[in-house]
Amino acid sequence: MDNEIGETDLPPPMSDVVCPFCAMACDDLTVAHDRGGRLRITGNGCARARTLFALPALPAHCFIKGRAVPLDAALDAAAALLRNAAFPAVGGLAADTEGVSAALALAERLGAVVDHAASDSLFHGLRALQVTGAMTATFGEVRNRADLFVLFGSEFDRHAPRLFDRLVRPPTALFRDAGAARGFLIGPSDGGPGDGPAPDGFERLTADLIHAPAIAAALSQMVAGDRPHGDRVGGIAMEDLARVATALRDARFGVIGWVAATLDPAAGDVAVEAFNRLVVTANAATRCAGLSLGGKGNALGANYVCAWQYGVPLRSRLGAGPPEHDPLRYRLKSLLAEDGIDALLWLSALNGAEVPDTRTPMVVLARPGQPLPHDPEVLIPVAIPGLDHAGSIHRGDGVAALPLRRLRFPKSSGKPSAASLPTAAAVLSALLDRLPASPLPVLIRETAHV
Amino acid sequence: MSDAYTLLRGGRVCDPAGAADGTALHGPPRDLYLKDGHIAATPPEGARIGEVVDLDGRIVMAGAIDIHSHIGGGKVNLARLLLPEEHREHGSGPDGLRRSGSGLFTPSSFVTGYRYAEMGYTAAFEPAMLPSNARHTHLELADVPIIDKGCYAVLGNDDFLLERLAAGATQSEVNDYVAWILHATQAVGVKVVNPGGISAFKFNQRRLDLDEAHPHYGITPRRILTTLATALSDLGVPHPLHVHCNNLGIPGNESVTRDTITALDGLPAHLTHLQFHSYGTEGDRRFSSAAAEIAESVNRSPNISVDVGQIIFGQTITASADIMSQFRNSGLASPRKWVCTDIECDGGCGLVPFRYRDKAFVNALQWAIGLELFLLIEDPWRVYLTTDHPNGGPFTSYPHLIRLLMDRSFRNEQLARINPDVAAHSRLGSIDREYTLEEIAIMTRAGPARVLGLRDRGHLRPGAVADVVVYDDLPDREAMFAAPALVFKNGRLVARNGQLTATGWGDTIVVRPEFDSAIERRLKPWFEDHQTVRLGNFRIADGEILDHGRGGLSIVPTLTASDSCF
Amino acid sequence: MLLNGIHIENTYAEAFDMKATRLIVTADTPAWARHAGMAATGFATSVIACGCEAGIERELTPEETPDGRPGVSLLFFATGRSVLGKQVETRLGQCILTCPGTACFSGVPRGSKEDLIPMGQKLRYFGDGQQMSKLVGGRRYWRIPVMDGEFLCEESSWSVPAVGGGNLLILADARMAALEAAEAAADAMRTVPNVVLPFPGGVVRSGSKVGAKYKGMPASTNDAYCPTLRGLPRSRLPAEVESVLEIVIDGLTAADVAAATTAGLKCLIERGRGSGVWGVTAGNYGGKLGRHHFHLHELLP
Amino acid sequence: MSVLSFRLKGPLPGRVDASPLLPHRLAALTVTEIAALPLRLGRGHVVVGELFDLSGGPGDTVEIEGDGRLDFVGAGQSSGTIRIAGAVGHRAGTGMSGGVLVVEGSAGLAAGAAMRGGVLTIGGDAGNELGGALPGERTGMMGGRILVRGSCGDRVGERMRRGLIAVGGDTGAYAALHMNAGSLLIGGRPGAATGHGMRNGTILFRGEIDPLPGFADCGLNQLPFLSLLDNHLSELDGVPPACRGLTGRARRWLGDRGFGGRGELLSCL
Repeated sequence: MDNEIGETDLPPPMSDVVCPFCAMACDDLTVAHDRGGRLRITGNGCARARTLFALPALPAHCFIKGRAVPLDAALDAAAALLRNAAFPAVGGLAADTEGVSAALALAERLGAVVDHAASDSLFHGLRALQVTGAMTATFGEVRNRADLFVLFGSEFDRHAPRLFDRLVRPPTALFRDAGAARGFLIGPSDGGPGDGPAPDGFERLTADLIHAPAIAAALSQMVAGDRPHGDRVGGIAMEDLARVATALRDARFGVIGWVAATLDPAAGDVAVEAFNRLVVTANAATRCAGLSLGGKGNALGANYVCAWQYGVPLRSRLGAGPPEHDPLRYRLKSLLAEDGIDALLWLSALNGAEVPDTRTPMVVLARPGQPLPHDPEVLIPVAIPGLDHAGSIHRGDGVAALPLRRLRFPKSSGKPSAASLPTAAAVLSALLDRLPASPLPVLIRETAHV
Repeated sequence: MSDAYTLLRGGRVCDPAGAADGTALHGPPRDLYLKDGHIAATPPEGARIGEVVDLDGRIVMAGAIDIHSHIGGGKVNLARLLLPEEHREHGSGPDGLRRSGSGLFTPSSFVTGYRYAEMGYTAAFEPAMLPSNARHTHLELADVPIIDKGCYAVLGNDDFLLERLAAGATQSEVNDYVAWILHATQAVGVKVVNPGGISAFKFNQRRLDLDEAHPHYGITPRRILTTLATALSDLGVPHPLHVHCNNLGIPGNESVTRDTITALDGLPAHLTHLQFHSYGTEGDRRFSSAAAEIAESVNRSPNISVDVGQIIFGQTITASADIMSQFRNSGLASPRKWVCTDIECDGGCGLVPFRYRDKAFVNALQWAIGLELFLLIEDPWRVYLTTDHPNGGPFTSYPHLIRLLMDRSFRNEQLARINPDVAAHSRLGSIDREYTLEEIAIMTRAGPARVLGLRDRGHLRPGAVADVVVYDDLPDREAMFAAPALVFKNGRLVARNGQLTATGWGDTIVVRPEFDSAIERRLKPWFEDHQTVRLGNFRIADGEILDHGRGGLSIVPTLTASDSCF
Repeated sequence: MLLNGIHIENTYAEAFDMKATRLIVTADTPAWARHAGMAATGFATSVIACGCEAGIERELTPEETPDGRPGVSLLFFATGRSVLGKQVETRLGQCILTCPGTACFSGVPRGSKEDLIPMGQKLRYFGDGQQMSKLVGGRRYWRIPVMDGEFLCEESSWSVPAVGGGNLLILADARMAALEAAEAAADAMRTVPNVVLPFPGGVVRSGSKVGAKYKGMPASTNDAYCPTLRGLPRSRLPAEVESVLEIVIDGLTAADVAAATTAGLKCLIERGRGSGVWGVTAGNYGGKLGRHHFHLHELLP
Repeated sequence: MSVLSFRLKGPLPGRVDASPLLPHRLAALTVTEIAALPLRLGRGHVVVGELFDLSGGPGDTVEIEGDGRLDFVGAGQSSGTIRIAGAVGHRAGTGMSGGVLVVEGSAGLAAGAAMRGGVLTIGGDAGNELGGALPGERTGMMGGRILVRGSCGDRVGERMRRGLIAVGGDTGAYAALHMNAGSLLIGGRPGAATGHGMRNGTILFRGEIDPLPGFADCGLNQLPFLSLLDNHLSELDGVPPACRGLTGRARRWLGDRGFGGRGELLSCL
């Protein structure tokens, strides 16, 4: 326990604080201000949360090409840059619901492509959903019900911190003995921190996750009572896999989980589709559910906002005619790599949206302390949702949206600090106001093919 | 605020809830005054009249109210993501007034608001908000422009309630919990979906009848149903329990539907998408219409109101919390993809895309059953126009549906086009009834408003919110209702001839019954020990809705003992 | 008319509209293709009781078949599309599917849905779910696992209009003379494409007339041409004729039947009176039953 | 027969949507009208005449000078011939239902996706998702023919339902991913995880392969069907020679049984 906490002249600790820094969205944090005005997690955080909550609320300025300027000047410059773009994009999108919403409205005004910094992982699940659907369960259901976990991935502590504390082995569970869950970890054993010995009741099956689709398919085959050909798949002996299949059949409520970010970047969707198939196969006789783990920068929430406002997911062009979704042509990383973008607005109010190292002219809206590969054309610091302003984010299981509170306030001295920065939504709205309102003429394509 | 009145001059006002005799349509045209977003009494001499709109005998009604339409929330959004093909085919760009959007049966939020408004609808109610998904639902609905909206919280499969019932909780404890949920989730009513069945499915049970014991808790759906209905009645929540009966879509389910009505034993309740619950097992195909029996049962039960959930031929998606049914139906998915999610010890979400085919006997008979229910239930105050959007079809098909109800020859033409066996197995062709304009006004406005407890909506008496729709009296009722001449929301013109002219934000309608806050002492540890969201974060603050600047909160007054239910 | 000493009666063969289809059966060797073809077209002499009339049209070289193997081409004739389909289905299933190494294809151009004759479409169920279909060049084929490999069978064939019941009656001095003449004529007629002679060896002795004195008999012996009855008033035979044999011709078109008739007449005339043939005539029913009339005098070589 | 030629005035300023340049559509217009046709470019559009010099007259053949940033060439084509000198960008021939589309150079992503008919010939290499499905669709190619002289990227023939794809060179990973039916011929080496998730259909290639666990080894077989197919291929133009000469003998693998499938990998002799 930090000695500085708890002294009488400090504000009382805040409980049930929601952490906005990953898709676990833990909402049981206790946070206090230390003597320096920094936030300190005093209960229930993970290592990442402790670091990010404790970052100082640095004073932050707007910059044009490295030169400090007032906000208005930065907004004018940003608007000029974006207004003249023929191939604009709005990316990053690591923000709360309101921030994302404002970014999408701006993109619509610009006719821009929209994509999230972490959407490669997001699209593993999304593309699989689009073609086969899914059978899943949320954190609360898993916590109380799951008696077997088959988890694909590595570095669970990094991608899904507190997974074991909160979901796998919670102190209490409604429909099984607390802590009784068992399972298998399928993935590389030489990954990194957190890939040490398997937790109690868990067995590690060392595998190359590039073969996750084949492993899951072989499991489906076994659960359905058939025998796959060969002795091994993806590095796992078939007889070991057969034990997983038996466990899935015997479980009352099995969970197939995966860390999307650790799947084959080129075929993560293929893996998720295979996981879905495995889940559906198991449900013929017992209960089983899929669970996607990981995600950052409110990627899932950003995608949800785009879906409800425009009917399409990210990797779409908005505003230039009807919303046009194309996961291939509108993958922002690819577009940047081929110089297909001439003006980029990058939104990084939360963690998880590293600013791309690109020559493309860029307006960056970033939380203070966001590392920059080089000075962008325009840099506007924005407040951090959940620390400096209220809002909401979506949890990785897709159902719960959680409220973010404001924890930091400007000092009475009036000295500028992160706590007095504008929200991303406010900056984006100010930008929107600087752009002409008349939409581009709509060109309807004769053949709607994609 | 302005001190000027808007005068709508010389319309034939069809206001069944407002006029003393309910038949003003047949009287001489009269004037309507709007002021400050409300209907005003005839102003005193010399009052300033701003705008004057000559209605030339056009028909005037209150804004229409959709009592049951899945327009937002987690499952609707997932449905959008599941069907990129729908959104590829139906998209619209921004035009300076409208935001862009896409979708036909799962339209995006802005498009939803625009289309409702253009059809003369000024309020719609999202009927399946899982409490755990409430914040998401309100975030989404905050992006539905123009119309007012409200949500029914789904209860009856939540483990807290089931556990408390199994432990012998008193009715008053349940009442407090229900009231707390209404407050915490900013809801206007409570819906029960396949009582107990969704939870049973999580225990690997694939069917649960009304009097069958839940595999874990041992309580019956009947108990859950009556306890919740009693709670809402005790709490004075105007909208009675919104019931999605057991065994949706299963041939022979009419008996459980009638048993449900009997089980309610006079307690007020609203049975939703009744069409899906009115199936018999007669005939070679073991699938028949039980609309007559169900309608008879409804006619005899003044405590019961219903909406129909008419099906409309074509592609749509079925979205329901009833994962037990949806998992069973997943083999019918067309295109062949579906979603089934177990949610937060709270409920579920099942999505199964579906194409209703007019040549398929079962689908065609479903169509006929829906229409039979509309036509055989006698009291238009107790039967409301819905397609259970999008489950039976998109809400944009309401004008077509209205024409089917108002125009017998049109109806019989359609009947002649569908699977020919249906005409033989259905009494639809022999039903002469044609809905009158007054009856349409009742079932789309006055009735829903009354059963929701919306005292200032659904009628045109002074003091009502100035949601006013003006129609040309066209012989083609579909054309008439598809593109009203004028639509006013809160006294502001928002659409003309079916085209949007202005946009804005409607209210979120909620109910706030009194309760003993001691219930939170029981709930707090439940949330901490068994949920993954803390109580304080679960509860939605007013500010979360109001701070967006997108419409206000409108609180429906609870009923006191002297208020009658109907 | 007397040609090369042979009486050619001034009469006509009366033939009927039928429906026909052609199947190509291939196998690993010509012999096995023939086995399949013989069996599939066996017991198919007359629609009166066989359901269809069929025969091997000719043998095919590997270059002529879809899968590059030796084969036979078979023609099937029936009174209508549906009975034809039924016959093809059972014969395909019992005689071709069963025969080692065979594959079966349609031998007619793709037709309309109303003319469809199911082949693999019905037979595939023999595969019990292990069958597989392939679409090649716009046509669908079924591959059905069988014990020697795979039975490849086109999904369907199509019926085409056809003409059945063309005929020649050979009137000869003696039984052997009639038989030898009929063999020679049949061989000549088989070289004509698009026709088959459905009776055993192409020759039939039990020519028939319509009706009988017994109830329930639709046809009975053609007593006018039975030599043992030639003293009776109804007989059409001159005293010197001791044996009559008939060749029945089914063809895809009237022109095909006519060409076969001509080929038969040519053979018989060339062989001359010295071959023991007295004359040639044809069977008809007074022109009331079939719309195709093959006048012998018009079809002379 | 008149030919209308589009010659590039210079490098394209960005990705251009060339889908309006379909023969049947242009045949109804004058050259002046064609020069004024808008093409989507980024958030706006550009007229044809700004990008191309036009020569010849509208008819059933269109010739276009290619560019790797020219997307949607021949998308929705239903008739006539489009010939591209050079490369094309993404989604060439998407949703094509008839006619002939000849790309002399290479093609970008998702060429021939959701094709229903017609012939797409690619002289060079093709990118990922050749002959695949539209985003989110359960069914990919529904008919027609795709012939590629060079190699192709990952996921060729994803969710294919009908038709023929012949690739002269190698295929990338996940060839015929979740294939429903149809035929994929690989003249070179099949990539990793070929046939994953396949429900039905045929993948033909030469040489040995180590298939996924979901494929059951059904050994060597003599298949008359292969001769039939080879005969058919001999009648077509543009089939890569490496895809020809099937002897009828092949090792057969059935799967992907991990997905309840019963498609086949045929390792041909």
